[in-house]
Amino acid sequence: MQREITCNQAINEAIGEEMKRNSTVFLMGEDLYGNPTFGGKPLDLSLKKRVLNTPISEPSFVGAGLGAALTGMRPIVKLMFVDFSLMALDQIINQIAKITYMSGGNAKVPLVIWAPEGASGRSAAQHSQSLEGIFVGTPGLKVITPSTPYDVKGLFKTAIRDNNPVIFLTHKRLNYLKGHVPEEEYLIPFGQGTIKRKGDDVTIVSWLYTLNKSLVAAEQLKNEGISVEVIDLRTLVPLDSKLILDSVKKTGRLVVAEEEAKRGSVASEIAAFVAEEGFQYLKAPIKRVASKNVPIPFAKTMEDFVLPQVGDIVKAVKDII
Amino acid sequence: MQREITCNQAINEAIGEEMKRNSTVFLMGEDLYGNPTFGGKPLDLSLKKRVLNTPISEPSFVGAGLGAALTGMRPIVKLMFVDFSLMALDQIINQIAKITYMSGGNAKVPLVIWAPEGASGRSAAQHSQSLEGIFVGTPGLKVITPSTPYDVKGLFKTAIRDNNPVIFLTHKRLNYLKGHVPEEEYLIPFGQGTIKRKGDDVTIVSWLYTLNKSLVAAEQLKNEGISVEVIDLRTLVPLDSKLILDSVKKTGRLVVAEEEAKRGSVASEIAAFVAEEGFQYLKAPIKRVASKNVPIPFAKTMEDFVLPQVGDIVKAVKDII
Amino acid sequence: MNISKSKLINMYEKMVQIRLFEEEIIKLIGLGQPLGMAHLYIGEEAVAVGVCSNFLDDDYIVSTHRGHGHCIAKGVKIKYMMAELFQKKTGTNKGKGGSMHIADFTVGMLGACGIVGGGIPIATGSGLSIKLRETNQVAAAFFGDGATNQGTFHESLNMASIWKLPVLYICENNLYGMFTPASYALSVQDVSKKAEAYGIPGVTVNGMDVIDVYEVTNQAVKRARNGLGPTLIECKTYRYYEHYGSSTDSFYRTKEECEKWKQRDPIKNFRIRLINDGVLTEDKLYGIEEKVNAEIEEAVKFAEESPNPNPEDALEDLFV
Amino acid sequence: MNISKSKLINMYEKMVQIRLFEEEIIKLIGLGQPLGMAHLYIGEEAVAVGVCSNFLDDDYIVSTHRGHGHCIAKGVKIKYMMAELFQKKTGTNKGKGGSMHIADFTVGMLGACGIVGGGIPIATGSGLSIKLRETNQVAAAFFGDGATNQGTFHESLNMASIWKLPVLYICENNLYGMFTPASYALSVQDVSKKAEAYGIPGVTVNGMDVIDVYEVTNQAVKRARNGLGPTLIECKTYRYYEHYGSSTDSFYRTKEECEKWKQRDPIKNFRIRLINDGVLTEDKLYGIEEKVNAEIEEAVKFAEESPNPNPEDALEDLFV
Ligand SMILES: Cc1ncc(C[n+]2csc(CCOP(=O)(O)OP(=O)(O)O)c2C)c(N)n1
Ligand SMILES: Cc1ncc(C[n+]2csc(CCOP(=O)(O)OP(=O)(O)O)c2C)c(N)n1
Ligand SMILES: [Mg+2]
Ligand SMILES: [Mg+2]
Repeated sequence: MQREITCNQAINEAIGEEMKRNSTVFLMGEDLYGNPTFGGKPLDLSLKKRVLNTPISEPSFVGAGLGAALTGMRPIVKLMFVDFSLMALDQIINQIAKITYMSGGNAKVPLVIWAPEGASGRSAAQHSQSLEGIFVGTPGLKVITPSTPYDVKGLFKTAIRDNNPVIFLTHKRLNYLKGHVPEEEYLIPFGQGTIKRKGDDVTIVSWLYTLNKSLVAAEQLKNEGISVEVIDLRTLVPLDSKLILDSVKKTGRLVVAEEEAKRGSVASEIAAFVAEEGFQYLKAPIKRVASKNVPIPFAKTMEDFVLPQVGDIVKAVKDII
Repeated sequence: MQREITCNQAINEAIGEEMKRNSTVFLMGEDLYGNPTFGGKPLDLSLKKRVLNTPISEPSFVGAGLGAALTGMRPIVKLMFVDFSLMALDQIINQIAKITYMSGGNAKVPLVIWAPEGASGRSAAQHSQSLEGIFVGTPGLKVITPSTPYDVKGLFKTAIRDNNPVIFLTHKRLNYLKGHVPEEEYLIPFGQGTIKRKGDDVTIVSWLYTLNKSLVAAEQLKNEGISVEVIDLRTLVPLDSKLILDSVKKTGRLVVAEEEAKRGSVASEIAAFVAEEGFQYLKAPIKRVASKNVPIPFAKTMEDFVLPQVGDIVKAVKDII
Repeated sequence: MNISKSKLINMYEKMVQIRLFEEEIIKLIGLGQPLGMAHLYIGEEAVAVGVCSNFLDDDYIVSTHRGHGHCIAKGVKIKYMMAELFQKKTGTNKGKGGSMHIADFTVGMLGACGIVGGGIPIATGSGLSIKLRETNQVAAAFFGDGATNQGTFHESLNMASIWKLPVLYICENNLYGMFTPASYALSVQDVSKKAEAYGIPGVTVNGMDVIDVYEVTNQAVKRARNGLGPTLIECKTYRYYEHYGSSTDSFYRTKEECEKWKQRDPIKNFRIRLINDGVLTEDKLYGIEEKVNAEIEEAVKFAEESPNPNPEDALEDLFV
Repeated sequence: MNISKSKLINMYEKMVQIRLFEEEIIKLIGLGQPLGMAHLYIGEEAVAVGVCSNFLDDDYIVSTHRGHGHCIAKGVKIKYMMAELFQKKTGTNKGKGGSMHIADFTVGMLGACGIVGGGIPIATGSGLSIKLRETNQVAAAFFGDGATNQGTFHESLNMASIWKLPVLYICENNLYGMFTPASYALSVQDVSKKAEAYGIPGVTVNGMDVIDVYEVTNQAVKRARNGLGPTLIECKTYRYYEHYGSSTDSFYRTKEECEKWKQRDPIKNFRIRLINDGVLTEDKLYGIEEKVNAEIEEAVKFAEESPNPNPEDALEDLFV
């Protein structure tokens, strides 16, 4: 039988393996030993010295990650939630993303910033955000957004070995999602999306938790005779633009589905990209399915309404068929 | 003869007038008395008590602006450059933008954050950014981007009187631009773009300094027989979406021109919006003219190459004609 | 103690309100009622009440993720808080905020805050507002030991000091920030020591003793109202429950430590003191407890019977 | 002073390099050469040189917007710096950085930094790296008086303290942050006093005296290399020119104040001392100055003759 583990476990494995492989890899962040997202503690206690609890000082421990990366280490900086990255954006955008470029390529920044994002049910406006747009809009950052344990592990290992800053976004709702992860080592290159489901009538481009909703929507639509191709981007920077264009060339129709607030989202970026580079293929408007343009509200009725749902994806597809 | 003043003077007038009109209006920020962008000192020295120099503590003086706004004041918080807003984004995005919503509409936040942005010639990567995308992508903020002294003054006064957080972006290159500003009081409502130049073949949507380049491009294109309509959005949130759609309906072609790095820019948002809502009008791909996807480099040769130039706008228009 | 009898009674009642409100939450969680992320304040009641008993309605406070105690102490109505936790339209925040964002501007409660360190500048700004408006109000920022390592703590205390703002900085040092001991994360033992770095008074007080907290705060409020500027007050205290939720299992704290602190329970000991000092009889105290119990019961009923927000209500209240 | 003669000579030479490099910049600005935003270090040379003379090539420093002095003191080659200011392909940063971003990782200079307070965490992280790699290196963060009001100062000193990082925090207190007096913006008179808030040593030193700076730093470096953790060193100093550019007109400083500080000129006085102490003759010193002059001349020539970057070079170096 195939081995199945959760996304959390996949990350633990990736970090543990890379730490053993390379003594310059280390992990820092808040409350790592008790944080369910990290899974409790490093798998191998001999690595404990390189799993470092930080004070609650996001700007400085993120910046410290940069200092360590510049001087021979390969830090993984864990933010408890992506919402708290906003405290550290000067370091991320002004320093981390720019120093390699500003130094004419002399600085090497092998740094991973790992931040869980997304709404996970009544955590309200300051603990539910999806913020990939900010990172995608910042030249100098790679932005990774996996949806399965397999991808999480393979991409995390690639991230750790990359010599550039990587923003690794996971989705809280996927933490305990199980999936096949082989025992053997593997890496997944950045910039390669995958077709999760083949189809002819419409292309849905998605990532993270909304990908799952997209797949459910595609199944529902199949029952109504609509054939949907679903693409999991897996990495937003670099972007597998060819995969998107090829699919749209075939289907002529595009829906981008994700969890950020719609305005200024990566969904907008991808729509704009296709409206610029793939216009000739388009038979219908490009639809974006995303969160409504408000903060995430607390009450479930309202939270559900604000977040993109399967029904919204189904409707978007039907609107352009 | 019509009175002409600079954008800097227009802001000074707007602030001075509103401070006199309402004793709860005050200005805080770094080095205000010597800062050329503020123009040296308040016009009326009786207002000095309400022009407050802050320590270099962006997160906290921006957050203090919120505290003051919640308790009966109408603060204008000046950031020396928008680049430094990144230090204060937790306050701006997690607190300021969300508290009205999170409190069920009970919090009133009459707060203006004024930040000059853009490249002004060899200021390099940390002093040249255009970051409207971050603010436009944050529900709960109004985002204002005027291009003329007239608009600067009228919109700034409206911003001060608004009971919601307003991000007021000016462009450093426009500080000393002169234009007509009447002596009489006037206000300009948010959400109304203007057609700067009428045309039939292509619509250029633009704002801030790139608007000027767009107008020059339109003039050049006229000489080649291409009739360009140029829209100055003036405010990005709220967005005058009707003005954009009406124009695209007429011309069938759209170029969005602005200074952010292209990926994840507001240009992308507007392109995505039109690809969704105005697809039926489009005769050609939507073009985005923006900065290239790198930080702003120091040397002039490279800086010029990275920034959107008149020639780039001309070329984009011709590409879709 | 030269605190009026009515004030003492009021303080006791507030503490009991906080305790019973949260015990009700624990009960409700046990019953499977989804209340969101509730960070319980039980054990720390003396701090909120000792501080806020010095305030008038138009004084301001800014709270934290652990905000119920501050809300109740500042006068937010329990039934609207309960309705908020129940995600109802009648909640303090119309169901949009939840536990971490309860606010009530009518009683100067400017908001709980889910971002550690995020509220400190806001309180500082309300102090600046007081100074600019030249009123006699004061403001207080509540924050934990963990939050003192956030840059906003430093920046805000500096600003409050140079501008002599009428702000009280109340550190609730409950020895841990989530699972991290203050003794690990903090470079000094007493947070109050950091006051010197800003040229302002700093005091450490027994956060399990409401009278101690009250009196130290009282001095600081006087200073503030007299234009002498901010004070940093560190209250050593303890949370009985886990970082959030209703569990008491801690992998990072010993049972003995918890038990030791519970011996110092702020309510139990204040109760004994009130009886011993002849302020109130056991009967009267019991009467207060009964009254609060009824209040809580009523609040739950109100919350249960209140209407849910409509999904589309989510689109309202972004701007006013 | 028990500093070797060769070290003293080296220190003098470095200070002269900084001074003449920047005087050349002033000349070039006067001639209309566009060099970008140059924040001049003239007047503060004793700090960079006094500190960095304690370092080896593999020790680290992180600098500020006012970085030329730190770069030169840490061993960055003048001709590549000049080429950078000339926006040339041969510059330290290939023309992509300019004055505020000069970096040279081969000599442990991790970068100037245009964001006030932005470099402090980076230096702290390089200290963490040293600790994790278990080497004998040290790191230093330079920052101004203004930067100490940024939250990163507070957070970083706390982290360095609890982890006992080998980091020196060097505050260049030149009495002003841009146009704002430190006496207005800072809640204490001496920045070094803030060290107590982090349980680490703090020293104020005469930043116009390179030997004083050297010796205090020397102690701190020893502490750091011995695993005893960070030190905060405040150097009182003065910039002779305006916040940036080559003007000397200040609306916020008096001519008298400037003159008073120039009396204490770090180079002039060190020169006299070297002669008086018999370390070097006037002739030899003059020889050093001549040598540096020639070096600067050569650097300008190199910069002038270097090729401009191609526009498309702008697309390179985003990732490595
Ligand atoms: C900026 C930020 N970082 C991390 C968190 C996650 N978090 C919530 S509470 C907490 C611990 C706070 O400790 P302390 O300030 O001592 O308050 P306490 O919970 O002990 O009352 C942490 C790390 C957060 N909410 N915000
Ligand atoms: C975060 C940030 N805020 C504001 C500025 C603008 N600025 C540049 S230098 C400076 C003053 C810095 O003062 P100080 O730290 O004392 O250094 P000095 O210039 O005196 O050497 C200011 C306000 C900036 N670069 N970064
Ligand atoms: Mg705590
Ligand atoms: Mg200074």
